[in-house]
Amino acid sequence: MSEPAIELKGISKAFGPVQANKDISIRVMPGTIHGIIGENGAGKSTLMSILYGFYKADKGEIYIAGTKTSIPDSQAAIAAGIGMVFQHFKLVQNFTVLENVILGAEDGALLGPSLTKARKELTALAAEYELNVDPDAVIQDIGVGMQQRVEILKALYRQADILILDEPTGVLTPAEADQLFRILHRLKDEGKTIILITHKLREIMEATDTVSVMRRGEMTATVKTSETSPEHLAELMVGRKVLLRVDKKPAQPGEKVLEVENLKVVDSKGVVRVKGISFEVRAGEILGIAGVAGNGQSELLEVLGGMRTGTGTIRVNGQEIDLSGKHSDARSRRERGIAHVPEDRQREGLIMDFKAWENIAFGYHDDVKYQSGLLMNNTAIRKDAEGKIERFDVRPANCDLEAKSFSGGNQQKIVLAREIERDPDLLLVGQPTRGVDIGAIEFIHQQIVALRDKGKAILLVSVELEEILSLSDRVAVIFDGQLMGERLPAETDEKELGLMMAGMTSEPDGPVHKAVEAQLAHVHGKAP
Amino acid sequence: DLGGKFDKSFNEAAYNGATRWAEETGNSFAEVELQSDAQREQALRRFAEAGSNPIVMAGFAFGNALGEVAGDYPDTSFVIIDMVVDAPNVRSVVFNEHEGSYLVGYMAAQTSKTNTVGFIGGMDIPLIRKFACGYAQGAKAANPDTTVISNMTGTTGAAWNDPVKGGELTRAQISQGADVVYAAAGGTGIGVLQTAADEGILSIGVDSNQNYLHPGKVLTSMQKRVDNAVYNAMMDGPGLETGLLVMGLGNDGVGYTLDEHNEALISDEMKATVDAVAEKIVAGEIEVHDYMSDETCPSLTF
Amino acid sequence: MEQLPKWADLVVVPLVGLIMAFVLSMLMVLVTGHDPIQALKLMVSGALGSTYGWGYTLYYATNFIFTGLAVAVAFHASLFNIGGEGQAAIGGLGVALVCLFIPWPHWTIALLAASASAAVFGALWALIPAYLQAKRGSHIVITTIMFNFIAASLLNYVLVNQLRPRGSMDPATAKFPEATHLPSLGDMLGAVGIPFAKGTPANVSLFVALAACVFVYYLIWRTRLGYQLRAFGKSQPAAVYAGINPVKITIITMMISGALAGLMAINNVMGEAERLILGSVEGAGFIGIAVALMGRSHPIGILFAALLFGALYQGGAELGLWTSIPRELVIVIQALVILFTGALDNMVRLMVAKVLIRPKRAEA
Amino acid sequence: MEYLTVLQILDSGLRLATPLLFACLAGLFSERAGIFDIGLEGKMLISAFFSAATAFSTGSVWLGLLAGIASSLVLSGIHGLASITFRGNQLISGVAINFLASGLTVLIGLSWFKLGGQTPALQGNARFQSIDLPLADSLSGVPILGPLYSEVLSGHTFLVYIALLCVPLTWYILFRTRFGLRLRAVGENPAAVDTAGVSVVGLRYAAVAICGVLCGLAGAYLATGLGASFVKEMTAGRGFIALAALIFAKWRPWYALYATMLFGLLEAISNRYPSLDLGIVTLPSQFMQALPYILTVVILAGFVGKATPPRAGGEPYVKER
Ligand SMILES: Nc1ncnc2c1ncn2[C@@H]1O[C@H](COP(=O)(O)OP(=O)(O)OP(=O)(O)O)[C@@H](O)[C@H]1O
Ligand SMILES: Nc1ncnc2c1ncn2[C@@H]1O[C@H](COP(=O)(O)OP(=O)(O)OP(=O)(O)O)[C@@H](O)[C@H]1O
Ligand SMILES: [Mg+2]
Ligand SMILES: [Mg+2]
Repeated sequence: MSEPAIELKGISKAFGPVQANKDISIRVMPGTIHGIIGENGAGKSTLMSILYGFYKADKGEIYIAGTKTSIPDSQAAIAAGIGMVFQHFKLVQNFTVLENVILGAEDGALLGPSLTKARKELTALAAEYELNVDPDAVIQDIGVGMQQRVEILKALYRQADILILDEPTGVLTPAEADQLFRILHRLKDEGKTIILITHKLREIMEATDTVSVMRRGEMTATVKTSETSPEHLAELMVGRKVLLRVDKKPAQPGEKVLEVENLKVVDSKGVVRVKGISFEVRAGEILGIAGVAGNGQSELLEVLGGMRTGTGTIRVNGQEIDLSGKHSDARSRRERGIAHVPEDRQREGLIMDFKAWENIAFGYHDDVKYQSGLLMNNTAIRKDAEGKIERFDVRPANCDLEAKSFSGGNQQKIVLAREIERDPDLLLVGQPTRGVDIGAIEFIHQQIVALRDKGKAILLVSVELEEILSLSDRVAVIFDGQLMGERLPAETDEKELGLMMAGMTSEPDGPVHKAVEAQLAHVHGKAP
Repeated sequence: DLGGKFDKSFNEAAYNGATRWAEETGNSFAEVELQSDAQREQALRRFAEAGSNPIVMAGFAFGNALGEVAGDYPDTSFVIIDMVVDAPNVRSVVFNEHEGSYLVGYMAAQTSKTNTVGFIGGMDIPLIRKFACGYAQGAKAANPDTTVISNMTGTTGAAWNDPVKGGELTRAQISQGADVVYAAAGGTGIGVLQTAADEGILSIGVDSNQNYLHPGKVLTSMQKRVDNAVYNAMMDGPGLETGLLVMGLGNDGVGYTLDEHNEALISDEMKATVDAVAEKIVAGEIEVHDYMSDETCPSLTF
Repeated sequence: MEQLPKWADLVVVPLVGLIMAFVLSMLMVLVTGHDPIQALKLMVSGALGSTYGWGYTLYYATNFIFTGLAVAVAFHASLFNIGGEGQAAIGGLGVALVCLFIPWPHWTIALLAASASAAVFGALWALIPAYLQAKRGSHIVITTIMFNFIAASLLNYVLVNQLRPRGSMDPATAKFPEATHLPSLGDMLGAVGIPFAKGTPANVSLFVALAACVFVYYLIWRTRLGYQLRAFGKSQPAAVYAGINPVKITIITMMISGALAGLMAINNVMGEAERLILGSVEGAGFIGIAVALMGRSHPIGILFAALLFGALYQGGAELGLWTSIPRELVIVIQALVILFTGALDNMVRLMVAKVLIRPKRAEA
Repeated sequence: MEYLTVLQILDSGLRLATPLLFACLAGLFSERAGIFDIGLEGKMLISAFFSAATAFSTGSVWLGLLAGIASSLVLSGIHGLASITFRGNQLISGVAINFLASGLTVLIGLSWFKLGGQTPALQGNARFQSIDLPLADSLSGVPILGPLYSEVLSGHTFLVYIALLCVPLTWYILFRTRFGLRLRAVGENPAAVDTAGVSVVGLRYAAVAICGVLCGLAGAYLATGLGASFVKEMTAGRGFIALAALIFAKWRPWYALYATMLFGLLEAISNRYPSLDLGIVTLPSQFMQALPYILTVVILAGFVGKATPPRAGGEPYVKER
């Protein structure tokens, strides 16, 4: 048995009081895909950041291909043939793909030659690994999927033979994810070693050879993927049994709560994002909107939530609401009984520098029960917050921590606690479980279903087909700002939805459907 | 004044007066430069309490503070320059800058080949208008079809310390034909005289004798004998006679300077005519209009 | 970096920084050939050693509290208001007009009216930059800088051509009528039997300034407006999500900021000079930036920073009066204080941490 | 107004714009790397002093120039130490530097020259002489363009042409070199630079140093190019105007040229027309003096609109909290 490509011995790392990594040892064999799972805040990103020289370990040794290597900074890591795709991409937003790729790996003081050389290599690499990117596209104009490919290209361009990916699929659509894994397998076949951090057990099972589990900063287990099961992993991770499937009674749809007619949205650049769509959501049901990110679902949510203006008619409980006038802001929406869990919790849903209890009042700061005369009644807010944080089992259950020092999962719980406990008639939810660990996912899903069962209407937007299928009572697919049709979860499957998301309408078992299967088969690289 | 001493003109003159007295008499004097308006009254009181006598202050801005303080220290004699404060123990020294400026304006117009002369003031305030107005009158008197270009440097304190802008204003005036410029702008004036010298035109200094700054390039200086005022005050010492003291051409309070640095520039007949004009002014045959008298100027608009 | 106990962070670190700044300054005094010990004594005793010194220290501090608060309020909405200088100057105009042209029966009413007018004038002077920032995205830093210059020109014109009494050399308004003269700290404390030097400029406005501190504290941390303002300052997209109107917040914040800066005029114009002179703000607007930054945009911090600068001003004045040490030395001292307690505070913190935490480690 | 007046105004505008241009480009380098700098004023001032002082005592303007740059570099060093190494507040550091400069210059000036903080006037080789571009006279005959060349372009001091050269140079460095790429990146997203294996600290210090050099040139130009001595506070707020110009220019080199030229021209115009007689009313001198600033606001609001600074600007780069 050969030398491990990477061996970490007794790595420890503390951030002030937080012990992020405790005496962690791990061996990663060359030419394998090694998965790492763990709850939010378990220490996965930290460990990998140490391996990549982004953070400095307090204790511990790193061996690369058997030889002890010190990695004081990323430069050393790159020299050691390590490449990393961070959870939060490290790209320069207003640079082109090409510029981002050569940054730090330029040859020569002048850019010209580097760029021409890079362009060639890039096209070569792109062809070799199906990493199609437009070298001249500017990062802030391209989707996360392509941004991620850029990150991978960055690593490959630096001749990395060890590739670390931190939650790569958190922001990808199924199709994109499939493509990513195809690429990873190809890289593996090339003999490269891959470390994959993810919250999705399915990916672990499908893609990895070995999997390590982390908990509270410690490495609790390392097992062969072939010798384990999702349920077992989940248990190792969370320390208790986890329901991986949402169990929910069939819905009893009631009155129409939300009626959308011919809604159009034009963004600030003048691009039409939503092209006249119509649908309705009834009390006591969850309508899931599936779609590839960037097809208008975000804008749809934002208009409903009062974050941008649009045209058309929207009725809530039969009453029309203002789409562009002075009552089209988020405040008036809330007054109409609409609660909104935004797609980007860190940028929109929370003020990261505010204490947890302050964030509980966020958006509802006008609420009379938070006021006492001219001032805000902080004690009341705090009391309210403590209750919500306790009921939603936010960890650590400390109102006085700033939002930014909670893990993504717990940040999300804070937002949900705030919005759901408002007991709204209509709940708008965007990407409820992005980047959140399975323990939290289970909890969040339960909360959403519970709200439905209280007879509330819920509009769910997610790029996670699994999530859509398991939560929704009806599924609508959005493509290029238009609804491609509606399905009942029972009567459809990921294949069909995947196709609709790609813009192909299809009646079950029609000719299109066949074509689809063929194509999907091809996509998965196995014969039909 | 807030302009700070060593502005090569006003405050420097005052300071020199004091030092001259100190050197000659071997006595010592306390002096202070101020940073804030609130410190004027403070300084006066502190010096008075410390028994300084007399207390001399240079600059109209002291007027108000002195008004407050003078009464409280009847045994201390105060001397204020450029301002009239009516109190039994105050000597108010005012200069007839308009007369001095008239003379240099006269000389400027005589020297000018382009019949265009310039004036550059620090800030548009009454005192500076007084300078400008006298200057313009003199120029017109020497040659009725002289054009007088007038600029003010700025509206913030920086206006008194901006030689660069002074230089540009000078160039702007040159481009309009001016070949003699008169600067009454503190530190800014340094830039004016410099640029004038560089561009090969003549300049006129102010307050102190600034001829030496650019020998042969400075036509003359409108000297305002602040130094004398201070010197005399200190000489007279405690119990000096108070009341209004007007320093004009008559008592050498103001005048133009002639020394080795500019004698080449001033021909004898020119000197003769100018001195004659001076005589007339002293004799009252020529009445130089004082801007402050009615806040109008016959030969210049602000 | 090591975690310091809160008390150390709040007390020890600034103190050490202050000491370092003074040590350096005194070295400079030594170099320029004066006696540093004497200079230090003179400064400290001159500023804090007597009620007379306090009378001046507090006067300057009052100015800096107002301008410091002005900058701080804007900072909380992540707006950088460099316009305090101009807003305070225009505030002075507001005070002058009210005091000169309306006959007031008693200073109390006059003070109320003057404060209102100063605040309104200051706020209006901040309104245009605020509006342009909110509506047109014109950068507030440029516009406020420009408005400082414009204010200077405006006052120069008004004072020389309009408000100046005929025949006066001084580009300043006439003296305000007796009824508008504010009682000085000396008078007030004297009235209640506390001996305090008369004839010092500190006056009742000091209490207005303190009230302003309390007001700002409540505004920022206890009111709905403050909540929205801080949220907006932290994240604009989030503010929109929460239904906070960016335009409204920007304009209101800047107007409050301008009003605070304008209020300074009741101290220097109405309280001290009792007339409006040219350049009456004397850079207090810019000191306000340093004060706000050093006070970490918190009223308490600003209070202390303002006192510090007030003391430096007064101490500096004493130096000027009794030694031949040039007044510029005081500016250098101010610079070093800002540097060590403001910009290099982390360096100081590190040093303190080494001293404080090492021994603890040893014990453990 | 006739052509010659236009030429004179352009000429004067160019001179007035030069120090602004230097300072503006200085700020550009610093802020493009994510380090805000409101200490431009102070750096200009200290360089103005030391260039004048050294030029006077050595009689060589070149040594003066070096001394000016060196002094400005020292202040840059302090700014770097505070805002890069110790992750302090960049605004505070800038304010401190301005105070430091305005105090030190006079303090040192007093003890060296006993002239109240001024330096003696510079003569001959102690100051920059104006350079006549080739063919200036012979071409001046050519209608329109001739005078434009000989009057406006020709006859400035060495530093004016350096300033003008700095614009394309800055553009080239920023957008055509590896250093420039990294510089811009570190101002937008330091983490990206760090993970790409490049030192954030090194880059930022380099940027701050360049800023120092350019401020040094600006100050030296004031004292030894335009003027011929140091006068206390002689920068007269130009550092802040440069800052405004930088934002105006949206942190771009060529725009920086246009913005500073605009400021220069506006000032030149208000110098040329101390008060305007519009027949009905004469605009007072104070109005004309405010005009450049009023117009700036108008133009900014009317045509320039929103300017987004470098994303990472102003915040120290902290990985671990
Ligand atoms: N830069 C940092 N500064 C301070 N504390 C940090 C930092 N990064 C992580 N931590 C702390 O270290 C712990 C581990 O964080 P880490 O990012 O490794 O978790 P993770 O396993 O990647 O979580 P997730 O699954 O959400 O990505 C967390 O509790 C967090 O509070
Ligand atoms: N600079 C930091 N300071 C303090 N805590 C941090 C910092 N960076 C990350 N953390 C914490 O580390 C943990 C994991 O960090 P990470 O960046 O992986 O976020 P996350 O938990 O994955 O959430 P998300 O999935 O939304 O990114 C979280 O608790 C996060 O708050
Ligand atoms: Mg992570
Ligand atoms: Mg995560």
